[in-house]
Amino acid sequence: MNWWPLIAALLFWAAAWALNEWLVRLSPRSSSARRLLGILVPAIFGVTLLILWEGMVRGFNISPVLLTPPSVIWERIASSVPTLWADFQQTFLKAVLIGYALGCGAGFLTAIAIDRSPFLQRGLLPLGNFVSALPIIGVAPIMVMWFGFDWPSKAAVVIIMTFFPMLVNTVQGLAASSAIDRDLMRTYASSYWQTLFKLRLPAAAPFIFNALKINSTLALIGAIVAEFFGTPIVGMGFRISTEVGRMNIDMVWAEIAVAALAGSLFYGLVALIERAVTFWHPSMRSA
Amino acid sequence: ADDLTLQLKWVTQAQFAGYYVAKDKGFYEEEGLNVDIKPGGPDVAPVQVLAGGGADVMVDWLPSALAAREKGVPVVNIAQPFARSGLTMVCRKETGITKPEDFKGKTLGTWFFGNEYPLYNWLSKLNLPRDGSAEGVTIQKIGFNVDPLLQKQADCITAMTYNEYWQVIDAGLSQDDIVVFNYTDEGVATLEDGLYALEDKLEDPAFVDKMARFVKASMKGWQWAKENPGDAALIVLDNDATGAQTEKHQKRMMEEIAKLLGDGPALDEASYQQTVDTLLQAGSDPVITKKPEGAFTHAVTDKLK
Amino acid sequence: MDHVNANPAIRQEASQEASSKASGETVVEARGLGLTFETNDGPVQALSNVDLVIGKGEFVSFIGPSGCGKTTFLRVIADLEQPTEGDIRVNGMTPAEARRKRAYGYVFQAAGLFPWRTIEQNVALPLEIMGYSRAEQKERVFRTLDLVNLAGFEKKFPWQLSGGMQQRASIARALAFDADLLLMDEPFGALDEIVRDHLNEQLLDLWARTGKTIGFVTHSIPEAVYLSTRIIVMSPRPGRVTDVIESPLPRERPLDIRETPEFLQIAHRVREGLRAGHSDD
Amino acid sequence: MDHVNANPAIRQEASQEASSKASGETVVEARGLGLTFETNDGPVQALSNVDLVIGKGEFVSFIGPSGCGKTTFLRVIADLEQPTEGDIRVNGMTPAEARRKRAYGYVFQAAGLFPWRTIEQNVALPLEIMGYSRAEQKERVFRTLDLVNLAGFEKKFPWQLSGGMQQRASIARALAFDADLLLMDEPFGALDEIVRDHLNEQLLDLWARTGKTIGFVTHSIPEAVYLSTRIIVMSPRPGRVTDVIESPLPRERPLDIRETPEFLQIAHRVREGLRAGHSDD
Amino acid sequence: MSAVSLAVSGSQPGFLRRAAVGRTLPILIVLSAIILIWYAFTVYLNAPWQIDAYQRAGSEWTAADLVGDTMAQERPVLPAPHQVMAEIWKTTIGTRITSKRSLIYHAWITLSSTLLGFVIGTALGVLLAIGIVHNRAMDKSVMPWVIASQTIPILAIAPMIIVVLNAIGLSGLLPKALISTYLSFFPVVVGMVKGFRSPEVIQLDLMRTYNASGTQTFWKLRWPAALPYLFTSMKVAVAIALVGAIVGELPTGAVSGLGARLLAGSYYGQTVQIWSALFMAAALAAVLVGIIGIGQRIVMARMGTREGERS
Ligand SMILES: Nc1ncnc2c1ncn2[C@@H]1O[C@H](COP(=O)(O)OP(=O)(O)OP(=O)(O)O)[C@@H](O)[C@H]1O
Ligand SMILES: Nc1ncnc2c1ncn2[C@@H]1O[C@H](COP(=O)(O)OP(=O)(O)OP(=O)(O)O)[C@@H](O)[C@H]1O
Ligand SMILES: Cc1ncc(C[n+]2csc(CCO)c2C)c(N)n1
Ligand SMILES: [Mg+2]
Ligand SMILES: [Mg+2]
Repeated sequence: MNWWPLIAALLFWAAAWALNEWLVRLSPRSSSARRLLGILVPAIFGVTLLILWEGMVRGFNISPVLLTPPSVIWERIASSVPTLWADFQQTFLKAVLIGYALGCGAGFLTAIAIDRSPFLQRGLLPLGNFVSALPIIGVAPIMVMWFGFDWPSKAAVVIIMTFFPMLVNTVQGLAASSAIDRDLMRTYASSYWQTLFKLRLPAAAPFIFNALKINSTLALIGAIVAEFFGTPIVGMGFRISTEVGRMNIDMVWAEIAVAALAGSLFYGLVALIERAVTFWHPSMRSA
Repeated sequence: ADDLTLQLKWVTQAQFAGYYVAKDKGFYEEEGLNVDIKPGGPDVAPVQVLAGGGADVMVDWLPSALAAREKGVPVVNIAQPFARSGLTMVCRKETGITKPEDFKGKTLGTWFFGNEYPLYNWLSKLNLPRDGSAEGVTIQKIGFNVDPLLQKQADCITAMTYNEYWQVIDAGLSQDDIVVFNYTDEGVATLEDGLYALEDKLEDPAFVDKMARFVKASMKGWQWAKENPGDAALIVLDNDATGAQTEKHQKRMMEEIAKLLGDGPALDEASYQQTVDTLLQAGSDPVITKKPEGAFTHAVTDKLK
Repeated sequence: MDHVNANPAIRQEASQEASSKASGETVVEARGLGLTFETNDGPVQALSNVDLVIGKGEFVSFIGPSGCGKTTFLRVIADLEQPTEGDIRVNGMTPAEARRKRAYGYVFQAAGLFPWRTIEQNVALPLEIMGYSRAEQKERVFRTLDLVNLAGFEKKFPWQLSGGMQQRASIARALAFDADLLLMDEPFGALDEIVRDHLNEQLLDLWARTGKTIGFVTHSIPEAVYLSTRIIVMSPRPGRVTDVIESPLPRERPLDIRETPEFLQIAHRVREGLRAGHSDD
Repeated sequence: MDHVNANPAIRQEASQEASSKASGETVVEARGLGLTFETNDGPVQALSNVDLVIGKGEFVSFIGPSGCGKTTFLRVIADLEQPTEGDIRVNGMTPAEARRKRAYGYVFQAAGLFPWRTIEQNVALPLEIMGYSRAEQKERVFRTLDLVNLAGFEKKFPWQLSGGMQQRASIARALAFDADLLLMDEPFGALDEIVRDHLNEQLLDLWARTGKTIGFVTHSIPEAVYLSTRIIVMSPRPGRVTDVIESPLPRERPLDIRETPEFLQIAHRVREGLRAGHSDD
Repeated sequence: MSAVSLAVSGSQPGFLRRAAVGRTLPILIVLSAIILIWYAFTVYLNAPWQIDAYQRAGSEWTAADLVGDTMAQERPVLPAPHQVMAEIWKTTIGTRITSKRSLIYHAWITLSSTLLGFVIGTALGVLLAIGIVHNRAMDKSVMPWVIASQTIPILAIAPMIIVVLNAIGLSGLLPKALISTYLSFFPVVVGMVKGFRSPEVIQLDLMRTYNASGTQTFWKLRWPAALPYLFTSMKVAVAIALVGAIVGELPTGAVSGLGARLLAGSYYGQTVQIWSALFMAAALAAVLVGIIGIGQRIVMARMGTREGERS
């Protein structure tokens, strides 16, 4: 085996990391320079990864059906924009967004219902754990059977996948307000809903946003994988599974790249909203 | 003994009975081989396993093998135990379909992973666009079961004569409730289960010899399975780790498979040509774009003569 | 002067009589009240056999060593803690009913501001809950923040305020709505003498103007004497009432009343009571 | 008496001289110190142009209206806040270096106990961090908890304690290890007069015995006068030092020194300084 | 001190029994409601096929026939609860657990890679969170790519991962477990980054005044403060790890395990088998989540968390 590519890769990695270490230590006065650094550092990290990837694939002569170098993937993306866009619409704009909204909503409302009623708390929460791991590959075919081939069955899978993280985090979050704050609301004879909206939900927000963040990527995986089990002939999961069969691994990675980009932007958006809503939380103040 | 790993195209079932029988009955051992059989599935691409060094030889369908070849993985057909195709299109009679022309305006469910190309080829022969319009057909990618037909989510679905067809029957539809179109009859058949190895490995005479012994023992296994379908089914069941198969189904499958087997392991060049032609005409987005070169060799089967 | 009962032996009876004299209605009435906390470490008796009547319009201060049960007693009145013995009524109802009727405002020992609300939003919190109109909320928030000298800090978040400012914000929050009974747990603990004097005056003024009943925990003997119509001295573990001192001071109390001999005499008596409690320990 | 500088015009210069006289070494030295917070609502200037020298073994109290920057100043000394102007040295080093040398103990205005630790574990926290032996930890925890009258509460969790008890636990935590510089932010705010007197005595005793340097924020004028060798009066927004008062009281201070005319005179002067600060407002 | 004695400390005898009853009754009621709805859906969803079948056979039928027959189909759209239960009974109690037809055998296969993957995933998640909280370069550069990694559809690249791992000599349990790891470390990273940053400013300041080292601050402050987040994250992570283990069984040839059962059931149209495997998976998840919940309660009790502030 030829060790040189590996050694070169390690050296390159170390150099890039050192550059980043140096960059994050800079604390420029102007806020625009700070913002630039905030983009530059992850970008350098990412570019490093890509260069390493390219180098390893070429250096070790890895078969193109196993791994495609980023440059080839990029060419493929550039030449297949209409296909990628159509797939994105089908999978992300329909299945993911709708499923995410409904799944998170259902998890949240169930948590409130459980919180509201001690009866449900004892009766439903243990059963809620039950749906926590309905495996996607078992559920997806059933959903196709029930809801047909188009996006609603994928949205249903997403709902099931996102439900539990939201439920657990909201239940935990609702217990996060401090005793003295709850006492204060008691002295106002605040109603259940007033206490919920004015105290307990704000205090639960950090937990709820955790779920929203985790779900943002989970929803995407769920929708794509669900498409492996029956679809009309469009969609990111459809494309991935068929192109694997055609040995067009570059197209597979092109779809994955789109998924990664969409997922990261989605996550980033949730994180931005989190920053705005839970600005008061120590984790936001110190960071 | 020489170690050898065989990667199957699909999960353990009577479709691969010959190999399991050869292993179980000691035919491989007689040839000085120690064979490890790896089951596949929809999420196993045998070509990748072969390219990654996870197997020495694989069972694959010719379209998929040719696609891989064009994409730069030089797989070569070394033997072709299956001479005929078992692929069919099964429709419900109540949809009014009696002949392929009636597909117009209907929904066809097909597997992908390369299985869509013969269908595309067929449809372009029929002059039916695949755009979902009333003048054409709607294509759906279905999972590997017959539910879409039973649930009336599709008017026709692809099915193997040895497996899905019988599932439809078992579900309660009688032969009279369905119409079956055989790909072979429609002239769009492609070669199915063949054995493939990597080109560069075949340059080594020792490897060719090993393959020859392997093919020989496998054919012996197939012969035995053909003669003893019931026992072959049991051997398959023994090797099924999921514990999900039933004897009835596997025995019937073995009987159907027997009908697809050829006389010998050698590839029939006419069938090969037919497959290549079908694929090259598949339509706008063909799986292979040019005539493949050196995609098969008789080197292994010649040694058996 | 003649009202000061110099003999500490004559206690509860006298004071109750006095209070019921003060006005017809009683606001708080505790009989044989006791409270024991169960902890990982065995039970802690925080209150024991407390008998007390507070009449309408009284200003009652609670004073006693740290950990003697002052906070616990206020919390029992406010239905934040359930007594394990005895009986208590607030406005003739159970504390729970009184709480549901929003009978009181409470200032906690720790500020307890919500970090996601600005100061003005924190003060507006009870107003929102009790359904005051927007305009009314605005007006009241403005007025009470001004009262506690926090004008100009409306838009700040709690963590951007000093300790004393946070405490003042929490006082403003309790004063923003009209409760007939005010329960205040060391509200002025973190304030300097001058602000404290100012707020003392404001509080007395408010009390005189509105006829509120006030229950007030403090550690400052002069403050207790200056503000109260009655001073309850408590002793620790288990918290008991060891002395009840009626104040003979007039309702009108300029700040310099604190240098009068009457004042000093009462202060002295409170100090004696406290010291006695401590030596119990 | 003669040390008391009755003329408030003669300030910084005189005091600095005095302090450097008091002992050779300076512990804290601030020059032109300023600190501005950036908030959502515009900048808040918390400290402005503070010059101050604290010599070794001094007991310096800070007094001033709520929100004037006392806490901020202590935090700057402790390297918990970075000044935006001027310069500060602690033991001749930057505050960061001094902190790294564990030069001081700090008592925060809010108790800040860890809710998942019992009282004794909370007090042991700094000892664990500084690597004291098990036995030593036990012994010190026992001793300091006893000092603040919390013996018997070792195994309780913070929320099972009254406000004053929590504050005492946090004092115990700062006294448990040996720092030469003690920074205390209103440590006795939530305590009753008697416990407070007791702790004042204890603190003076500790100070006399160990020669520690103490920076002490308080709102109580008598407390400041009773404890300090020097009293720094601050005025609000931006926090400035408006008066520095040297105490002529002897090091030995029985509690009844508080009734002597010297004492009352200093107290008066502090009160005047405070009032002046308030009128600035 | 043992777990149980802590959980019920200070209780009289009979407390346990009462608590059990207090929980059992609501669960039973909710459960019956679900089963009832399920039966209703069984009839509703299976009826079209059944009516079709009657028509093909040309037989007369009544509503009672329909209800009865919809609950006894061989390939139902939705099997009736008792069908699923009977299948589960048959494949658990009624079969030797070493047999390939035993659901317990398959559940064990899946459970072992779930647990391995979950343990590695949680450890990796916590370690990454520690790195992110303590190292600005990691915070800035790693997090976005960790997120991006999670948007890669696992089923798409799992075959490649398996092949690559196989090529470097890793096979058996570990490759499957690594897919669980891949899915489960993410909730832990997200939760623990938040948790490690949740201490109050004053608490961090206190540690600064002691000049506590990073490690000390971590163990004495950040870690305990993050525990509520840890448990919540672990509940989510273990559930996802199970999903990952099942997904991971596919590219390894779907040889055995609940995923293989699901897939085989689907290939051969054995709906009841699918549902019983689904149930087994769900039950496993419920048990795992429940165990973590118990752990949470014990640890929180030991940390003196106030009654009612406990989840
Ligand atoms: N939730 C609780 N659990 C257990 N013990 C408690 C609890 N709350 C208070 N205690 C105990 O009850 C006693 C009285 O506490 P309380 O808070 O009423 O004192 P306090 O008079 O307000 O003191 P301080 O002036 O210090 O605030 C104390 O010994 C305390 O330890
Ligand atoms: N983190 C912060 N962000 C913005 N402003 C702050 C912050 N901390 C303090 N301030 C402001 O700085 C000023 C000084 O605050 P500081 O806490 O030093 O006052 P203090 O003298 O300790 O008052 P108190 O006696 O009430 O505790 C106040 O006006 C306060 O609003
Ligand atoms: C990757 C891949 N998966 C499935 C098939 C289609 N196929 C081949 S054999 C078989 C079993 C039939 O019972 C099926 C469905 C394929 N061609 N390629
Ligand atoms: Mg109290
Ligand atoms: Mg302060």
